[in-house]
Amino acid sequence: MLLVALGIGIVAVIASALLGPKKGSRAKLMAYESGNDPEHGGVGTGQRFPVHFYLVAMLFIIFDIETAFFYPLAVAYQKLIPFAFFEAITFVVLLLVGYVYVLKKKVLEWA
Amino acid sequence: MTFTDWLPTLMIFLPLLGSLLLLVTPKSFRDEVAGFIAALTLGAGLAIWRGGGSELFRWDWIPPLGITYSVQLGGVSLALALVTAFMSFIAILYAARRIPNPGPMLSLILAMETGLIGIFAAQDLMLFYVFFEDALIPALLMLAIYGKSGRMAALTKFAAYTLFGSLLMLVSIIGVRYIGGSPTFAMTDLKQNLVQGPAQTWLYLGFLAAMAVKLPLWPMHAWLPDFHEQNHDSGIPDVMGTLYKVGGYGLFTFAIPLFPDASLELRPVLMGLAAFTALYAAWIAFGQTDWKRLLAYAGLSHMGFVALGVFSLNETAVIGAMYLLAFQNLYTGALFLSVGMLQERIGSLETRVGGVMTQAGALGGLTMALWFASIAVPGMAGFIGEFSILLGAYQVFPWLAFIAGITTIAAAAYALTAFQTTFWQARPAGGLRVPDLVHTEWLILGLPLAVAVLFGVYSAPALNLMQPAVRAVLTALGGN
Amino acid sequence: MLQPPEVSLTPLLPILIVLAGAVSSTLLGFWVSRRTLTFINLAATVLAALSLSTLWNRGVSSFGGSLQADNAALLLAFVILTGTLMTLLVTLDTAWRARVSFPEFDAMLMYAVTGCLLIAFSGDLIVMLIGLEIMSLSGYVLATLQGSRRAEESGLKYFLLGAAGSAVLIYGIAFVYGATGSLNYAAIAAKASVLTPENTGILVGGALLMLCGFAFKVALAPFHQWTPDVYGGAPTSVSLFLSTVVKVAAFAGMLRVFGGALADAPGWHSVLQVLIAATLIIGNLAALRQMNFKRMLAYSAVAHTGFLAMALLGTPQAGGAALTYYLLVYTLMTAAALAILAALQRGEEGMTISDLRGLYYRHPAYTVALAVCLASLAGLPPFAGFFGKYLVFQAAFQNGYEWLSVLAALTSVAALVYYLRPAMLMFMPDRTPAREYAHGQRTPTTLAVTLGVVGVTALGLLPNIWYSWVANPAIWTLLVGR
Amino acid sequence: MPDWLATLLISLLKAVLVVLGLLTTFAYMTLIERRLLGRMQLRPGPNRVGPMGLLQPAADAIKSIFKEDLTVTLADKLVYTLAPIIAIGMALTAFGGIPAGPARSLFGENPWVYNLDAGILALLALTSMGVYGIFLGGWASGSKYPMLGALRSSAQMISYELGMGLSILGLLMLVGTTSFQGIVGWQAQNGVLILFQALGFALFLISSFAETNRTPFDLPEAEQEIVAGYLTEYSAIKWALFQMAEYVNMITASAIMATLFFGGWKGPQFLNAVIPGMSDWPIVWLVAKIAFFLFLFIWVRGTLPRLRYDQLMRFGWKLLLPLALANTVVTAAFLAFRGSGGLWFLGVLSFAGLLALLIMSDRVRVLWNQPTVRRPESEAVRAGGD
Amino acid sequence: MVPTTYYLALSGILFALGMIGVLTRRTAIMVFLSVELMLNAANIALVAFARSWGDPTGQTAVFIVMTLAAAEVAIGLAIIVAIFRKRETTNVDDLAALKG
Repeated sequence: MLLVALGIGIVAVIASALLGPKKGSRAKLMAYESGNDPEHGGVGTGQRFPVHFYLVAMLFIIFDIETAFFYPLAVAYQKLIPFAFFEAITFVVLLLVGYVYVLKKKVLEWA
Repeated sequence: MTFTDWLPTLMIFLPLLGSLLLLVTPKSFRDEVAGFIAALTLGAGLAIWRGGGSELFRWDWIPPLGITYSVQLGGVSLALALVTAFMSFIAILYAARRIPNPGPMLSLILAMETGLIGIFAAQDLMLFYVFFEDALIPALLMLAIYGKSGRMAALTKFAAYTLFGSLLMLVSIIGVRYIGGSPTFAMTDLKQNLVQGPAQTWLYLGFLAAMAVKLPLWPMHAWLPDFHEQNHDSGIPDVMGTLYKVGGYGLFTFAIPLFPDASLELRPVLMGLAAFTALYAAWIAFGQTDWKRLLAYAGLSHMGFVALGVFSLNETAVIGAMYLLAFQNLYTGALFLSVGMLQERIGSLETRVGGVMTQAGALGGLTMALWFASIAVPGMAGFIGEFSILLGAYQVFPWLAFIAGITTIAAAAYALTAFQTTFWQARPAGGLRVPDLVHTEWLILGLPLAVAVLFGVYSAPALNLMQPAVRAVLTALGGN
Repeated sequence: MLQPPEVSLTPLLPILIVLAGAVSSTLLGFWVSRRTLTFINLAATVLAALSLSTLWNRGVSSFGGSLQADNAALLLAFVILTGTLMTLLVTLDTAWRARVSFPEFDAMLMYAVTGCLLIAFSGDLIVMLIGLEIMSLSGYVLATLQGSRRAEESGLKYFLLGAAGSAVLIYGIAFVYGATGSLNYAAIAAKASVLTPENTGILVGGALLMLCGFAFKVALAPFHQWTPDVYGGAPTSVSLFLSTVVKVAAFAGMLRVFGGALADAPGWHSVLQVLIAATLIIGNLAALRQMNFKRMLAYSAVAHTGFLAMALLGTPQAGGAALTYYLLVYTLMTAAALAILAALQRGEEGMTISDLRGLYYRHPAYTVALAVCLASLAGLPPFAGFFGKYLVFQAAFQNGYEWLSVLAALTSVAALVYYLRPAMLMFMPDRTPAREYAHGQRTPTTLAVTLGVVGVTALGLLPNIWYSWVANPAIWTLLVGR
Repeated sequence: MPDWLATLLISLLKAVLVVLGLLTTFAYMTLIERRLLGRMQLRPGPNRVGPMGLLQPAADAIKSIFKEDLTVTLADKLVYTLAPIIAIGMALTAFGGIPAGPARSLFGENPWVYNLDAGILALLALTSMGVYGIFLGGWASGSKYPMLGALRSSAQMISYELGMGLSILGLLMLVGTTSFQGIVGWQAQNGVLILFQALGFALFLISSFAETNRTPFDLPEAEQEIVAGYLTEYSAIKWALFQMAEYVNMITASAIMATLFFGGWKGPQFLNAVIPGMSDWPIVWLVAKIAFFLFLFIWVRGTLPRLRYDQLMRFGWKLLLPLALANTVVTAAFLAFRGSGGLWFLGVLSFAGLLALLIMSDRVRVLWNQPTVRRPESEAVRAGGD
Repeated sequence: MVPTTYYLALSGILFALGMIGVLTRRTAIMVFLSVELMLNAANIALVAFARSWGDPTGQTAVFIVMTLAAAEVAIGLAIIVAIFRKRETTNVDDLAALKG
């Protein structure tokens, strides 16, 4: 499936590359900046991101892993009652501690 | 348990208590308190002597580790402890007069006295090690607080040499117990579980490392002259430093009983080293122009003799060595103090000042008498020691005894030369007034001299004290 | 079939108390001052230490043996909590000056302690790993928290090398698991001696990898390079924490793994002795060359690692007791020394050794205390450091590592020299102006220092106060599961 | 022909068929969407190419292939080309795991391309891989607006992925399996899960919209602010591939929702009374359900305005995440304490929760609508530092 | 069934690559990525062993290790970003405030 799916993309790109016209001009190949010349000749791929995005990324990593922990528990949940319930509660409470901390730190504010 | 059993413990820890007490004593009473404590300690020692030495006192200090608090003062150890207490008292007397704001110094002297008496009293290897290291700290501090500008290097050298030896000794101590399989570190137990075979030699070498540094024995002696040179001019720390030369005692009490085979095996080498040390030190001393260094090398030379005696494993020689060890402390210490007085008066430790005798006759006279004691003039305690050593050593290795014998001549040469240039020779320049001895200074030089003379003439009490102990130790060798 | 593990929270009690402190610091930090938090955490630490006594001699375990509140764990936990207590006391005074006075600092500290306790209480490799990582991760943050150039740099170094160490350790765990099919200490110990040759090979590989990983964590040469930079660059109170509590915990892990699970596994002993020899030589000689007191203490921590690790070469009975004894002493003396440094330094880069000159005449009490700590670190009797050294010498000696004992003794000479030099310098009279922070002497620090100095002296004179607790060989035999 | 080769070939054939089906759906989806939107906005929409504009998709396809494919000078060429391929590849792959009927129902073959025990997990993993395509595309363009778009979209997608992942936890607890077949089977027995997990479904629905970058969450390509987001520098087929990926993702999301909450490929059970086995017909039911959800997507696009970016993030983190957790806890508590009672109470609880939220919506809105503080820039930087 | 040895070989190669990366790379990020590579090598080994023993413990361990890796990523990136923002370099050799 993966092969076929990727294949479609590759074939399409190659086809277009073969079939499409190639008439680049400087203006056409310039990075988009509402028709102006890009500042400092363009930013390229070495740009820096606002730090907030790092925060979100890190939070995501952490929370996502926590979620990953929850899946096996959820699947086995009914077989492990009531142990699993207290586990779940403990887990959620700890998660909430982190969540509240993040909330109070105003990391989840976008202004 | 009677009071006498507690006396050694009292004698050990009384100075330490005094040392701590001094920290809270008002300034105006400090000298008196220190002197009183030192006198009390000496009194305790005399009381033990009067009772003919103490029994072994044993208490399980750290049972799981097999470390006991075993102390005994009797025989050699008692003699040395008495000398230590006596000289500490003298040092305190002089410190109280000589040093401005003597609080820390008095405190350190007392603290060190505890360590030293502890070393002599300990009948447990671990305990011995503990006191051995303990005595080091006050010595270092005295050097640090009162030393001269080059003290950092001297201090490092001193500490490095001492600790190099003592840590090897620690490993040996552990080895003695575990290879031998003794339940504790107490001597009584260790003697019943001797290590046999080549391991004994190795352990002996480890033990020897510490003692050779402390004796000191060539080539482990390099710290000694620097240590004495950089110490306070008054010579008080040097007195304590002299007392700290416990290597001979350690070898005698612990090494011979615990490593009898190794002692015999290594006897020729070690005696050679000892004789060489004696001669070499005397030779170096001859070229010294600084009194402290001169005395340091003189002391080193004496220690060579002591080592020669101990290593020879001959009864006469060992007794001589212990005798010398005990009494050289008296006159070497007193000599250090006398050069301290000299320095106070003329502001220099140079041997080439000249002409002091004309103004300060008493100082010169007492110093000369002490020098005579030092170079083993008959009638002084040193003579008995050196003579016994030579006599005993001659029975073992005549040639070595002969080499060592040369030393006594060399000693006379360096001592008299130095004395002559300082006290007699015409003053080169300047009209510095040199006051003679005042009040306690008479006592400070006179008392040690008196004791040295007393035991030079009437040696029976000291010999009676030491002889049985030495015999007991030498039985470990199995009759050779 | 799925079987819920038996859950008993009793063995967890100390951990839970500390964790409660950590969580409260996390959340309450928005409403109350850091000082209050520190007091709460102090209370939590003391409570946790008290709760240890309720577990003594009960040998309870939880989660199918994954958490063991055996006596070994309790003793190690006590050491950890002692270090924590001293750290907290010191931070009461110095955190503000070190610019780490955030609630997060306390929270991270307590999380790290939670991790440390988990290591001490661990009954299998996974719990140990979790504890180790909680501890390390919090440690990275603590080292960086100050936000200064030096702190960030030290944090990054700590992090990169620590992460590499963790990775190696985890790879080792994988191999140990591969060889024995279990992660539980007792099960590993039981299987370690009855393996096929092939599996034994895997086990040796795993043990060596774990050894390298732990060597990173406790700073055994040649994996020690981060230590001076991190201890030197982090705020002093953090260095205090890292060099005492964190190191104790890492050693607790080593004791659990190498003294317990892998005690019978072949191979690692010989590598460990080489590492120890290298550590002793490198740590001591490098410390000798240091001009900065803090860096010197950092290198001394490396050197002490060598001594501490020697205990692991002993039989578990002798080694465990020696290690635990030494760890407490090490904690007390290092913490007290660093506490004084933290109080008296002007900036976080610490003091140069020459700055110490004449300190006695300006801060006599602290100077005497520092001298006692240094003497103890140097291993001079009658301070407890001596008995620590003695015990590890003995443990190594008894198990046939005579040469290592001799080497340790020789390198100790260097150690004594570099410890005594500053100690003596402090007593040298001096007329130049003071080069230390004049108002450093404050009650909480004094308390911590007193605790350290009194502890070191008391344990030196009467080692039995602590040694009688740890001396029982049954405690350490249990580690091996026999 | 050996067995494994046959299996492989059949799988391959199925894969090709599914892909072709999806692409066709995508093509006509665009047409339908434009027509429907046109209808909603009272305009005709594309109606020139072919009858009722039916050939419009073909025309679009031909155009995008034959257009000039620009690669801006500052771009990282390799990544720039790879990004759309990744995007479409992951999108297409994800769909293959969804079962369209009972085993062996399709000419004796299974109506799915691959089947994993951890079906949902695999699917979630694959769909979240899509974010790589978008982010790499934006980053590799080496230009300002694509970068911003890429950042926004990845922040958005990862934020909502949390809500998505957590919102199905309650469902998993009820069902006790992660395989799609198991979930479908459970629903056939106990009733569709929307009844018991209304709140979970609502959260999942919203997350799905965000995950597929659809209105009202189509921030990454918000032309008013950042031109066309990550697509700014793309043209011709690569642009088309991204569009394709978006629509395929929509289809996949619809299929997942249908499978998880609406009984999957099974029709309503009572229909079996009319024609026996009717509810087991492969493909039919699933396609019908997918079509419904696709319509929903278009409908919402025609109805709701776009969120502001900060609102979007706050909504995800402050509302979705805690609610999903709450949903999980409620379900967990219910399962732990229900005794022998039926599941209906959980359904009531869930609906009640959803209703309560709707009623309180004005109050809840402040959580995400307005920023609570304005952060000075310096503080923002410091927050990143520690 | 693929023999366990193959998995181990793969994990060994990954681990070695990671190790080489840690030792030779000079950028913090690259060192860090190498560490992650090592962690994944450990994961592969754990899973392989778990399979060969037929025991799920190894797999749960992988779970934990993944979490640890994630936590490490979060903290590590935070530190690296903090340093990078302040001085525009993450080259390990450029960090020289603590030499001596």
